[in-house]
Amino acid sequence: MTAKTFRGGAHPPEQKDRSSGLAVERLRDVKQVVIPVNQHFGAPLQPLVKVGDYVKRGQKIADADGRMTVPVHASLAGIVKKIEPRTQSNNLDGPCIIIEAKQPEPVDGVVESTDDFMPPLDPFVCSKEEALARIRAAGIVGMGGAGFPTHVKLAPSKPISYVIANGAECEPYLTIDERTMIERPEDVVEGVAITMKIVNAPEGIIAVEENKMHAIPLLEKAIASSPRTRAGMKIRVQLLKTKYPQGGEKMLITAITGKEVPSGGLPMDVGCVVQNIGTLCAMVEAFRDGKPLIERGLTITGGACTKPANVIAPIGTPVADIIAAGLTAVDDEALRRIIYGGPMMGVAVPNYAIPVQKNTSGVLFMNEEEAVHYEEETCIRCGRCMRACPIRISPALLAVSVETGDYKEAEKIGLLDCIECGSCSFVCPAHRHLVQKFRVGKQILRTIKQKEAQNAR
Amino acid sequence: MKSLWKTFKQGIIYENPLLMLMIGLCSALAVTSSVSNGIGMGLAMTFVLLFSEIVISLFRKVIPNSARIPIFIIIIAAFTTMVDLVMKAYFPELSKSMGVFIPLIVVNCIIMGRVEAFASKQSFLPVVFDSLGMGLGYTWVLVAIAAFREILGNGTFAGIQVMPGNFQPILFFILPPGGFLVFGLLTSFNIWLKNRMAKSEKAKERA
Amino acid sequence: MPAKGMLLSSSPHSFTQISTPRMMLSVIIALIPASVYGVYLYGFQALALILVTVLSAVASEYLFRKLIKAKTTIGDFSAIVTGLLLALILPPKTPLWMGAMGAFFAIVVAKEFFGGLGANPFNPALTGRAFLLMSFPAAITTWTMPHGLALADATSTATPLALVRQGAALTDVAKYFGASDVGSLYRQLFMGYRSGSLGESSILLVLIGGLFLLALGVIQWIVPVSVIGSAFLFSWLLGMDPIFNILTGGVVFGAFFMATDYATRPLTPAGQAVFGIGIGLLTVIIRKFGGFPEGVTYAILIMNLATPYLNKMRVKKYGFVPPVKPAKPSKEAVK
Amino acid sequence: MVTIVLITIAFSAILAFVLGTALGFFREKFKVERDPKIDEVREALPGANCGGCGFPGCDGYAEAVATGRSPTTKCTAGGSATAEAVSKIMGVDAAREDVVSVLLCQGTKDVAVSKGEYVGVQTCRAAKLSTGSVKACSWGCQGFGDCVNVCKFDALAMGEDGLPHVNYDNCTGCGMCAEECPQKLFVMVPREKKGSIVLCSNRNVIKANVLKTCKTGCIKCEICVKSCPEKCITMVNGIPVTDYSKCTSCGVCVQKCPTHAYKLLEVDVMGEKKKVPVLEA
Amino acid sequence: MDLIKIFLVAVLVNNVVLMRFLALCSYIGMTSDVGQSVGMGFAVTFVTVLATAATWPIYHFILVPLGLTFLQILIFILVIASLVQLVEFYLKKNIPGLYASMGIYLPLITTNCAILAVTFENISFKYSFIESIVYAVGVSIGYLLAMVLLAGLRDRMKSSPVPKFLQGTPILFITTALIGIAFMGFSGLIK
Amino acid sequence: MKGIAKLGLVLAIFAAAACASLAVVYAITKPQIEAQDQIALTASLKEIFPEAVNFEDVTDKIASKDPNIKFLNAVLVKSENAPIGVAVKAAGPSYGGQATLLVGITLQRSIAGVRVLELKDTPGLGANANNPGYFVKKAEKVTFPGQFTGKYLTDAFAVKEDVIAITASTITSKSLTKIIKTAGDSAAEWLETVTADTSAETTGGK
Repeated sequence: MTAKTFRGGAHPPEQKDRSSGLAVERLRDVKQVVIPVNQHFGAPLQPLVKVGDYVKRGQKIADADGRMTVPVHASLAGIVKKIEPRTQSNNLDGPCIIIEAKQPEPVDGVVESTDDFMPPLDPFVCSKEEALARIRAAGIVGMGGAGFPTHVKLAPSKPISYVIANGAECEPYLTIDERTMIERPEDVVEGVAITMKIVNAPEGIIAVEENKMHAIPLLEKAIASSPRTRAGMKIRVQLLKTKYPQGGEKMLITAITGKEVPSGGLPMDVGCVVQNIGTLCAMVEAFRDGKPLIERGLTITGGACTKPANVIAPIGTPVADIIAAGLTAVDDEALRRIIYGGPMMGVAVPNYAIPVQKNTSGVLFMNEEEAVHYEEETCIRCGRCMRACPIRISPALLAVSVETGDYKEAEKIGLLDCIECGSCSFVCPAHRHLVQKFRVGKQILRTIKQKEAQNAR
Repeated sequence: MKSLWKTFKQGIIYENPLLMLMIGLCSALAVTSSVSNGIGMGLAMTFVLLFSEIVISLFRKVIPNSARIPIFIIIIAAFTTMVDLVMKAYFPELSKSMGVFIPLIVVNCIIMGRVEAFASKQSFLPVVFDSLGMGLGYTWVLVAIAAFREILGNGTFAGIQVMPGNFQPILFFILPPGGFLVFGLLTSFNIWLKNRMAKSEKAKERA
Repeated sequence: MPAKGMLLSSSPHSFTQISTPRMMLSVIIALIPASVYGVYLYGFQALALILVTVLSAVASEYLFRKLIKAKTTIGDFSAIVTGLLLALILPPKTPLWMGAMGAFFAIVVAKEFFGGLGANPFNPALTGRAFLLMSFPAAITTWTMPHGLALADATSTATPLALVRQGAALTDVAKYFGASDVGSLYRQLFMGYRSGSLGESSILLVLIGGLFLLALGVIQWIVPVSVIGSAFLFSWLLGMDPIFNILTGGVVFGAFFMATDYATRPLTPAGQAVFGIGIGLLTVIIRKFGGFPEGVTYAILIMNLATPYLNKMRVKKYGFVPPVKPAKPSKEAVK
Repeated sequence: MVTIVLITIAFSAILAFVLGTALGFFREKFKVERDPKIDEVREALPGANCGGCGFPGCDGYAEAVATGRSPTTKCTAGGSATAEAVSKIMGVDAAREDVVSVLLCQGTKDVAVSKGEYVGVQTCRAAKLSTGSVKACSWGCQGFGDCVNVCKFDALAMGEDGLPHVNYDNCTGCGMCAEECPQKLFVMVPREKKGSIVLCSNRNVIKANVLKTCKTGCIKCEICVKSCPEKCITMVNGIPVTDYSKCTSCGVCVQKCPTHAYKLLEVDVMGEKKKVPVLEA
Repeated sequence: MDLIKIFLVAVLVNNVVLMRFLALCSYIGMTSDVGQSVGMGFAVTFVTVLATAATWPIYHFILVPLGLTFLQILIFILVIASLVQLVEFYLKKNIPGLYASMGIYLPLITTNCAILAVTFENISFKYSFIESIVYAVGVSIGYLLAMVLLAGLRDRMKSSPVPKFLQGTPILFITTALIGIAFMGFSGLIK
Repeated sequence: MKGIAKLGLVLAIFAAAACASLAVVYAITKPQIEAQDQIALTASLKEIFPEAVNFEDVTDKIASKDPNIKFLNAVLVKSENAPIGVAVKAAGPSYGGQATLLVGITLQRSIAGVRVLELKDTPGLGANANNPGYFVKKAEKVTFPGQFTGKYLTDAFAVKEDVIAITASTITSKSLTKIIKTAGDSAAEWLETVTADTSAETTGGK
């Protein structure tokens, strides 16, 4: 099998061997969870519970009307202690529902179940609408990054020819998708099959990078034994070169199909749907067990992490509690930087009391050596960023127009196309903060455009 | 008298056309490859400036406002032509080496600027002092640039060998790019000077 | 919880090991073979010239930065590269003080005045050479025959290109340099026995350095290939000997080490190709019609001028959608 | 000699007459209506058309000045005299209210806790975007001086205490800083306004957390509201606001405020406050 | 062939700005923006050719027969100034589109010494009418070229950390010096 | 309309006055300007032929054989009344454009002297031909044009062999030599025709 890939990109050190051999452990007996109300990309939600309410595990605690909304569920049975702003993993304060674990009093000697799950649903039998409603009701969002509502993604307005399971996991350090593919290959395959059924796609592809080769036989075995493939569904594994950002939706599509998602468009414009491995498994659980997205797997690792781990933790668990539970350990003395997410696109946060969210794929504890930060030097115009940029927007030139405030030119070069993957900043020998500049530039450009639109009116 | 003296000083230093106002650059760069050219150009310029200002000042009340620009041009052009003719007749070498730049005095911003801003509003005496101040201010900067370029670029000052015999002249400085470089550094000096003056003025205000 | 404050940075949080000084260092390494060979050919005078230009380049940068109270940047080694490159494109017999002056001009006027590394619009080393060529035309066009480490007086001579320019046939040039025929003249020029600039004698060694940089990914192939290719093509079209033309006058040296200068070449691939072709064409034109026998220096400097515009020749971005001209709204639609 | 002089006179007189007449004629014929101020300014300029101002000729510059796109001092050929004349023409319409910019944050380095060690692009906007806020207080001044950079009048400077300081002599109240500040910490206050003001913008709903983040933050204790003898302070959106129509500048709220967030405009803000050493740009 | 030679020498070898120091005011003033520099360049080209076409016959068919060649400076500047005025009036009224893009540069052109210089030189170089026109085009294209090149470099320098004491005009002159050095490569191109 | 006419009238008065004064200046300087070229030429001629007194214009009689080299002026130089040589002001292409030389030829077909009148070549290189401080023979202090003095036209004129070139300026050296040689040959040829009928007076020389 030849490994496919895209043009551009970078090769950050992988650093995956710390945790890639460690089986996923489940965190139990969580005392308290801090569940951010808004964990998806879309309109904000309203809490459905009050302080003092008793909630069951899996009970919907926040929701709102609207297409781009996804409800949030209690990941713990207990009492709602507070609803107040807390720092989330994007460093911003947002409303959080704080639930303290409490076993319900036995009524008549019988302890009522603390779980409040939905009835199982067979996605291959039910209608597409029912399936999509289930996915929304289960609170499923894209678990790889921005938290895009999955029920929206699975209702494309264009015909789909490929469903791609994103097993590239190109971010260094992170291994949770790799572990999931090794430990639950059947669920991954089942998830692909469900997606294919919903979007009516003829082909499913599980994309895996070369550094996760060992997962391939397991996946292939799962495909071979899956009742779905036996029923005629076409699912295969595709090998990809190890390169960042191979797991970026657009890059993945280009690597596999050779097509490019048009600027400003969506994967469906080239007939693709890309799903994260974790999302696939969550979907499987939502149909098979009726379980909403109340827990997720994440990798905890890094140079200052003395006990790396792949953990499944309830959504809203402060990472400090995972440490307290002994599943992982961190050397506070050596700790210099905490990142929620991967090192290329994650967010550096001030402390590790911040809870795990639906899109938290990992937590990195970096030591002094890893947290090295360079002074920004002047651009020497070497052009490395130009070759690394997977979407070919000439970062060196873009940076100049952003710095000089020439947003007209910046837009022409493609500021709004930037996917903020960080490849340019990574390869820059002068350590220029390119991505950060583009991010600020995008914000300013959008404001300008808004103003223009208002003036035009 | 004091104010006349001040007018005179304005042109030489505080509002020096080349050093401070940065106008009249073309000729300043073109003729400064030798000191003699610089002096010649400076004097020619001063002459035109002086007489144009005097004449315009004398006739300022007769000149109708709407036709003033063409009339100014006529007067300036007349004096420029005179200088040109005199140069051709009595300093043929100088005239040749400055070429088209003597006739071009007519479009020099300094003259038009002074005539419009000063001569058309002032009486005889201040005008004389202003034009002499401006002219000399122009000339001395011209000679200074020319001296720098000629000494470094040719080893001579006004044609007289001043550098030791084994000095290798740096031709760059008498070539056009050298002129631009020297002038660039001069303007940088000019900015520094302005800042300093602004600062000292501020300090004065405070005191 | 840790006591001290965490580092708060914006993504990405990971950086490559390749830094500016490292890239400059690899350029210096790539230049070593040619420099050593130059010293071998021209003796201590050549060594002294290299040392003087490098030292004065570094000193100029250090002192200038001190003067304007800016951060010292000699740690990025770029001044060393400029000094070394300058020495390698000067005649071996250049008086040392001229070398120092050229390095000063290259660093201070061509580079630091514009804000230092990366901001200079013109190749500093070439600007330094052009400055010297303008200032001391006789000294910078006085060449010597290679005379080895011997302290014997160097004999003045002409470069192969100058000979051709004066009307000599290639066979005469071959004879002049002791080669039996034109073919062996090519070989000799390739291996490196001829009069010329300090560092461009041996095309072989220059190529080795250039390929080393290509292999490391410090430079890319578009510029050197297009420079050499277009010099070859256009000299053939203009009825000159193409092989002779690319083997002489620093075409290869310029293509690999001067035209690829980061700050002054275009960033985009298409721009680089046009840039390289332009250099080759101008080199040949200057050689054929112009006032200088070698032409590469000015060809590159002139193309440097076009760089800001060549940078506009961008690659189509990912998923580029050609802008659709908004159709004129029909009157009904407006209603 | 006489012949040549006569020929010359005849020729030039005819030529000049023709040209002059033609010019006058065309000027009348092609007259285009426009703002008279442009002409006024144009009249005051030397007419050298040297381009030294950066505009296409004196006409271009006059138009730019008249429409307010350019300062009145750009004409180099005319020197100071022209600048004065132009300013005189333009200076008459300064009828707008004289306001100055006031920073509603006192979170200096010493009193406001920082969230961590921020590295990256050194602008407030970038810092806020990447970290939420570099200070533990989400509403506080980021301290990278975006406002200073945007100020065209040299009225803002970063102090060594980590906050920008307004030079009220230079401030023209143009509002550029308020526009630029990502935390929206600047308000425009009339220069002559008297009364008390809260120099804090935090909207923290958990009162207990305010002091953890900033020693001079408003802790919403409402002592000011209660102690004000004129009853002119009310809590609006979690922050006390003074009703200036009633405020007598008695200073009770300033004295009572436990965290010194309340200040008097005329004394503490615009008066001769303790000078903070200003960082070299 | 001679015409091509006259043209190339005027554009490249004896570039009006870089080698002859003419028209510096607008060269420095009007290059902060590429579009502006192109507009100015074309406006100058237009007027230079027009001025040449007007002054050459005046000189040869009026001044020479009348023996009034010494009035050359005066007449030429008057003719050019009036010409520019008329063109401006005409454009303003009749082709407002063109006026908007070019007209604003017209007043600057009256005092653009390059134009006057071209008309003088056409006489002193003893060029024929056709040669004069070619020379005029060459000089103004040379001017346009210098403008556009500086504008490009200026655009690029906007993001450069130029030392404070050189910011503004000084660095423009230094840049021009370096452009001049590069243009020295063209010297001797035409013999 | 009246205003317009007044405008034109005022303009006319000023123009007339200005031009009138100009005309006066012109009338005064005119003879001097016209004499200027002649004065300069005579001065150079006297340098080449110290005993020259009279000059006879023969410009129309001597033609250049090389189309690139033009003879601007040619004079027959006479002492009192006997011809002593011919001087040709010749212009031809050199490195940096037109170069103008004044070449004097004795009746013995040797070069009496060469003056460089106009040369636009590279300073420091070609321009050294016109530099009185630049010597091709340093010991004897002979300048580039100086080396031609006394050279017979029948001698070889190969640059770098018979004529010492200016360092690194072969082109200038060659083009100048070519101008000198062309001017000399043409002058000599013309002399043949003249001396044929005035031989009695002129062949009595050395």
